[in-house]
Amino acid sequence: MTPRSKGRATKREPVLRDGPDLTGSDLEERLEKTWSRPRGFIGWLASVDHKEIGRRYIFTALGFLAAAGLLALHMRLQLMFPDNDILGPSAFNEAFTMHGTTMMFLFAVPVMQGVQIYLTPIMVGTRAMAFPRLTAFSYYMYLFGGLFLWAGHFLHFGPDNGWFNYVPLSGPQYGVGKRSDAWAQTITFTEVAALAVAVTLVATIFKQRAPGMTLARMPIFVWSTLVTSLMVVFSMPAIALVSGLLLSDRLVGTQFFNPVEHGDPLLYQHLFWFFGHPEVYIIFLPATGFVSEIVATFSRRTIFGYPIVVLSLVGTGILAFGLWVHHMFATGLPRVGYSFYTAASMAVSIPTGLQIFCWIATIWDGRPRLQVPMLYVIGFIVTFVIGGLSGIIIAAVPLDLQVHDTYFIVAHFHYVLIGGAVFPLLGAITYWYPKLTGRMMSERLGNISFWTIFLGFQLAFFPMHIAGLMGMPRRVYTYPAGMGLELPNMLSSIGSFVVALAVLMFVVNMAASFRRGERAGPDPWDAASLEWATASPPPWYNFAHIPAVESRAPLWDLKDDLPVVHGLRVDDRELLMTSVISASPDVREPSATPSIWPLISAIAVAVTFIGSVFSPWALVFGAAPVGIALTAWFWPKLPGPFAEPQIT
Amino acid sequence: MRRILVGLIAVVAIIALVAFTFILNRKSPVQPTLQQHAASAGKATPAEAASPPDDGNWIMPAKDYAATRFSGLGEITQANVGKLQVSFTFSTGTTEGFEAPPLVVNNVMYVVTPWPNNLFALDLTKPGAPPKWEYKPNPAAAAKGVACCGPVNRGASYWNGRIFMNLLDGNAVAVDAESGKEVWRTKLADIQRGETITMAPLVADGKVLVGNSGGEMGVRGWLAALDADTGKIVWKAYSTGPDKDVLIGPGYQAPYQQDKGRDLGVKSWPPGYWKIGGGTVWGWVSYDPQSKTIFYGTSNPGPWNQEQRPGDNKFTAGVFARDIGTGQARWFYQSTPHDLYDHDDINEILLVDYPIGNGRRIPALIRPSRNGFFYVQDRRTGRVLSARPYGMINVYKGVDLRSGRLIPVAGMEPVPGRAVRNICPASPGAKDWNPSAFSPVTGLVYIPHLNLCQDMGVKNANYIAGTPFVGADVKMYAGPGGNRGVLTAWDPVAQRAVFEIKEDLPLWSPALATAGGIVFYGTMDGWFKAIDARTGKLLWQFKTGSGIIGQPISYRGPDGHQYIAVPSGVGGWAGAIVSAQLDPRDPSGALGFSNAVKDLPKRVSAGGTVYVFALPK
Amino acid sequence: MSSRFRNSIWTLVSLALLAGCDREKSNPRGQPLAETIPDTSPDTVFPGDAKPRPLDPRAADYEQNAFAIAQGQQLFGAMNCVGCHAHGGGGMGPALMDSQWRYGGRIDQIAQSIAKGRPNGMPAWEGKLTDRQIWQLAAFVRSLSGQAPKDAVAARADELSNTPPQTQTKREPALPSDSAQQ
Amino acid sequence: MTRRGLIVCSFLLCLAACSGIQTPLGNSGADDSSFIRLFVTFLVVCTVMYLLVVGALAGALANRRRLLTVEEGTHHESSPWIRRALIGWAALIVAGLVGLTIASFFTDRAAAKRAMRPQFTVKIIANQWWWDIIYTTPDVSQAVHTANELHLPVGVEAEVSLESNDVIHSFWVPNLAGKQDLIPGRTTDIQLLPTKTGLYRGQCAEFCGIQHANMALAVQVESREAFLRWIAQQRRAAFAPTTPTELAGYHYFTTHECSSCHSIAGTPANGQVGPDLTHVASRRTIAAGALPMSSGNLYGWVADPQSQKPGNKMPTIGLAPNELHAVVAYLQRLK
Repeated sequence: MTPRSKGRATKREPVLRDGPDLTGSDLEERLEKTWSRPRGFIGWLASVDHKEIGRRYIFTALGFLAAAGLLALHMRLQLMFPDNDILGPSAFNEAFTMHGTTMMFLFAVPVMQGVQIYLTPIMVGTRAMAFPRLTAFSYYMYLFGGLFLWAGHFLHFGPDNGWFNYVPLSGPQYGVGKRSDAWAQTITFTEVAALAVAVTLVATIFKQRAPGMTLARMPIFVWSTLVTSLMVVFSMPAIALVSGLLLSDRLVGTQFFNPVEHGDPLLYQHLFWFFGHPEVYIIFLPATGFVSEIVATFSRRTIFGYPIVVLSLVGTGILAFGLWVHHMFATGLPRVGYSFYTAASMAVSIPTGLQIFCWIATIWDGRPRLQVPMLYVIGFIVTFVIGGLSGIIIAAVPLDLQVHDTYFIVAHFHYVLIGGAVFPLLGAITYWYPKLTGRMMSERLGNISFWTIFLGFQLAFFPMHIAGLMGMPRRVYTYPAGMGLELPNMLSSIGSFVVALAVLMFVVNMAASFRRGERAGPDPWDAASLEWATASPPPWYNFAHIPAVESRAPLWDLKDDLPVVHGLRVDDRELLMTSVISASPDVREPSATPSIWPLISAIAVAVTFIGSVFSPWALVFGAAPVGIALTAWFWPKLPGPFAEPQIT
Repeated sequence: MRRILVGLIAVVAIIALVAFTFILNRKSPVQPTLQQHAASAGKATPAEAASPPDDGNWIMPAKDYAATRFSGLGEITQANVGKLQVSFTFSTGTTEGFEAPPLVVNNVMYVVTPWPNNLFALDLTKPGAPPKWEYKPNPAAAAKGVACCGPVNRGASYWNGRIFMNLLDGNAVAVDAESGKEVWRTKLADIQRGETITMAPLVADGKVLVGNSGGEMGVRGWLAALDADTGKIVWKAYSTGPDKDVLIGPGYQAPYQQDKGRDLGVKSWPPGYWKIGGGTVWGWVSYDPQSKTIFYGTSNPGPWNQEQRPGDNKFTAGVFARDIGTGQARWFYQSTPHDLYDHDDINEILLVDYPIGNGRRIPALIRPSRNGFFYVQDRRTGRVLSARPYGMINVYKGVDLRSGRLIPVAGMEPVPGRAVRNICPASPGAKDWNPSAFSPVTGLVYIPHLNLCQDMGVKNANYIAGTPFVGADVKMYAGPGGNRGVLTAWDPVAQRAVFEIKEDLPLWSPALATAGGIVFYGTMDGWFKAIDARTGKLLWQFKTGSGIIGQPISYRGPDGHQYIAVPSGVGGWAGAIVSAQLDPRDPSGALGFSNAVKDLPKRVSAGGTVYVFALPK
Repeated sequence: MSSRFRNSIWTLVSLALLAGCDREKSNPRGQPLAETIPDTSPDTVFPGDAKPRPLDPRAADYEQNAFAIAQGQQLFGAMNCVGCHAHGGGGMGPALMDSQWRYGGRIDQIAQSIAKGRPNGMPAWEGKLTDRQIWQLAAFVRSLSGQAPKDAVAARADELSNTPPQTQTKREPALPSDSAQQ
Repeated sequence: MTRRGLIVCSFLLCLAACSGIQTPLGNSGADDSSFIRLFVTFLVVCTVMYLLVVGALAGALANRRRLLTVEEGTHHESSPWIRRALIGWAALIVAGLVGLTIASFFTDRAAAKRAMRPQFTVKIIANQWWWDIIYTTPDVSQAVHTANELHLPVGVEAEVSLESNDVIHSFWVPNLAGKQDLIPGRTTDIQLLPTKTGLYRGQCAEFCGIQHANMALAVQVESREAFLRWIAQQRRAAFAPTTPTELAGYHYFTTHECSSCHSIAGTPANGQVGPDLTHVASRRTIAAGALPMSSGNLYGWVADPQSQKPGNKMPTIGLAPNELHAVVAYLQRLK
């Protein structure tokens, strides 16, 4: 806190700026000092650097992926043979609920947001997220939510009514004990985290793009981040409302879902699935972003039909909000109304179809190099389209009435989620691994793990189509012999272990390459977007000078003489704000410094949330520490003496 | 001029003579019979044979077979009722719901208490009416566990030197009026199946008519006639089952198509449900000596969850006319087919000669039913002459006089999984068991009744013999206007209310009308009130020790003066929250009544005392 | 952050969470088949300063177990207890949500009242319900007067709303017989 | 490609020959036949589209030129015909989807139109983990109350009204028709028009708690005469016990735990909590399809239901051996 001037003008030290006269190592040392964070454990906890928080999101999400994966293997063991007794009914029910909840809320959305947090600032050419402390806070909320759910699982009050937790089974009478409360409160945690990240991403993309990067020159991945974040902002409140209503029904005896007091179990389903369907697109659209980037780089040309791909992203984002009732075709709502949702569910596949055409057209007119990321893209196209087409099949009411809640649906959503999101994610990790660590992942091990996961996946999940058509419902801990379900389940179980092996290989590849991977310079793939203009791994401040952009493929067009902007302060954290449409420089904005208060606020909010599951008084007594922590977090920093802005 | 004077004097003399005789007559016991007096004024009059002139005694709860509850004594009038004072009191030592009226026969007062159903004889000739003898029947205590609406007793009857009464554990007893010795005791009902007996027996034509209670316990209802001398069962008529059980034979002529058919007692039930279908007889029986016919109502069908028993559920919630000798049914009219809200039809039935225009009169019966309609029916055939609501009703549109069928309002039937709100009248009905009084002087029926509505949710009821078989959650609350009780003076000829007195608490006490133009009734917080029979103005009231849910009576004491006696002891279904110390925090207590009388425990406490009033000497 | 401080935080957190761990144990097999109802005596005078029988050790796994209380709640409706006792307020039968107990308010005394019946009309359910069901019913009856832990009871049932939510019900004052033996 | 070919043809093979007792490919009901026709239509269209996509991808990968270095103008304009191919592709997708939507709409309408003329009604009430079945008839005293086994006359349109006593379940007999949820507080319905006689199996398809997996029901489609014979037999009161063991079983059943939950028409046992056992021995399965009906299974089930179907509502009573024999003997008498 610089001392206030006491009446007479003190001599102001000159404000240091990066400019033509301050370049090279001298500039980088000063920027390093300004943008680095305090050492030690407290410093680590207080970090607000988007790269650090991005990495934490990704590692935590992969941790939860592994945990939920183990549950999946345990379930497949139980379902390998009819009338098996490896997992009892209550243990199996808890296993598939934890698997579903963890995969959807603790892995899929957070990992995509983690990658977005890491890449967006360096792809749009800025030094930090718009709200760095809010990003840090969101990670801790996500972490505490995940820990609370899994603590519940290990302490026998994990949820066991399915990842959707329908009422009245999860209601106060049939949802015994604290299981459904743990589920609902976990949702509150993860939805607060996801909303916080979405808000910071939208602000960063709109206001902090490098000068010259108009909306039409933004990388496709940044477009997918923007659309996904806006979908999070519009869909998460629905699940927040429904988990809040469920908690108040269960804890203080309100009557929202009590059919006798004219509450309605279908109100729960409408609210849940209004969030539920956009949720799966929130997971899928970032994957299309990865695919577009990888296809462009490995085909040595920009994406074919840029405006079509962008409009498809926006189209998918909007249409996703109009078709949630296809999850409720069997609940006895008016039949003619259902056909509207059939049409809407069919329509949402048109934008994706166009995107796929554009990717194939890009490969057609490019010179594709079949390296590991490109293999994952091809695996994605082959697998995801099967899932998309089975999606069209279940969009039709007469077909869905037969296959709804059977293993055909399990096959469908694993094709579109693993095929559609996990394959591009693995490709993206291989693609951006050098940028994160400065080392290349092994190409040979990458190839083997790709083919293993691709074939293992088909072996594991294609027979589920057949099991579904042979009449096997979802979420059954066992099935009788003699219904023809033995072979498909056996194949699925074997396939699931092959997939597990492949994931293990991928993780080994990541770990080994961290030390012994081949060194990668700033741009190992000779790609086009801005993140390859800075070092690998990027320094604290990302760019010595904020780059300027004049086309969609800056690095390909101006390989060595990338224009830059001068004038940002060096002695304090400052960002360049640019206008929303044309990204022309607008104003310079100070950026928040590292602080421990987001963590303390997260702890206070977590204690309040977890306490409120056991007694509503926790909301009252928890409010005070939360208030104090937030006040300290937002305590204003007195601005230092200002020199006039100098843009050279 | 003198001739005019003489004429004048003659005229004056005649007038004086006439006036003198008239005044003399007024005091003389033999007055012009009220029937001729009222008949000329186009009013309904009690059935001649069933309502002998008052002899100063009170030998049965209804006063007479026509159930008028009208006392012919006229000493207490609007003028002097204000000076009524306590003559003596008698404490029974019990604190359950005290519904039985004391009987007075030849200067002895017989007091019947709720459980343990003791019988006291008080010698009225001695000052303070000390007890002559006490009869302790010791009924089984476990009977209290299956008595749905409090271990109450609605009274005894005197006939031919004996007192006949029922015990809660299903026994009927005869006690010698002089010595208090038990003459005979017959076991009729089995508490292991949930059966109890709470009704007051009717003794007529040498037979004692007794019915069972337990509509909420999945009991099969019946009415039995015992021989007054030996206590043996002469005949027994069930309310459900095949025609031979229901004693329906060739003599049966149902007034409407809905009640015609063979074995309706089986066909109108899902398989096996008629055996646990209710239709108990725990209310009031009237008797017409002329046609030797008894009239009584049957209770609600079981369980309360209507979806579990589709069909009309014959012969529940309706009125039977039977021959007293053989029990053969003459006719049956079902007031509430397929009852939805526990609207029993056991209320009192008043036998009257009803004017139907141009001076013709027909033998009819009039009755304020629990479903809220005041029925006027031809006694001989059961056809409904008119049925108009005397309380607030929003669940029935009316009674279709052509088919006799009650028209329910669609959408108000409770189905499992979805509660129905604002059902008026509530389950205890527009008026529960507490009988009204009919005054031939004013021609009005004084109906002490309720103004309650309720929310109701039903679910599958599980039948285990001896346990409740209800399957419904109910919460009652005050009806429109906020008052929970009403005393309505109803003109049965014009079929409209002449005046209404709003009472804050539900009115659970029967009424008494007297020739002196006074109507007596009591409130649940203990006020014993006397009102003017014509205008309803409150003339006198007295605060008794506990709530009044019992029948006030009027008798001529040994000194020739008129005495009024009233039992005071809150309880029954409405007062259970006090007599059984229920917890007001649970609105569904006492089958939903707790919610309507949450304030009662703070306003009154339990008790069991008879108060006798008279004019100061 | 000294390691000692970090370890204590970790133990404290796990202890707090462990407390809830057997609240949910839904052990469908139940105790060994030879389940019995103890013949404990109601609250009365024990002459010659004889001690009343101590509380049965099995009481704890019923009284605090959310599964047992939920099963008890369903049995309370299915076996027609609601017909006499309503939702704790009483009717034909006495109120169960207040602190007045004629035959003892301890869980084993309630279990005996259910099994053996009581003279004023409480039916004897021995032979009509298994002992485990009787223990579950007794656990639910205890929760009606707020004796069960707040995180093991249901706030309401899917029926017409009646008593205030059990998660908010004040714990009725413990009676001498309760406190003496627990 | 061979791997893919193998999978596709095994799938088609199964399609044709499948005759499982619980499969949407069973083709034993009018709705199910229309499902199969529509499903094959969708399958053909989707396979064609899939082959187009994979073909285009393979083509794109085949003609790649291995120029690793970046020459000038790497992001050159694409060949002109691709732009026209894009428009063609978009038109193809839209046309395909519109066609499929219309096909689905007409299939749905046909089913709904046929559903307007049901000949008889059945009421099914779902409970946690078994099915309560009531054949409601205009004459209420002729209603038939059974559980876990549905008999239907072939060729007769049956209107099944669905209610639930506790949580959401889903009634699904795939061989006959699609599924329909049973939701507390609502009454939903489904129309079944069986076209082939035979024994089928239905199952709950909406997660409903610990024993969701063992909540099945047997569905017997038979000729009209056989159906009427079955209904008449179900309407009779339970057979009286004959041998002393059966009499002892009758006595135990009606005076002990069993009658608190179960009912047997014609006996004092009238419990409504568990399934109606009046003709339990005539049923094909025990415990909602968990066990096939046999003397051994009956012994196992009555002795210790918690080990056969853990967590279900039937308690383990701990019967003495003689009581067990008596009760099982009596139950087997209830044909």
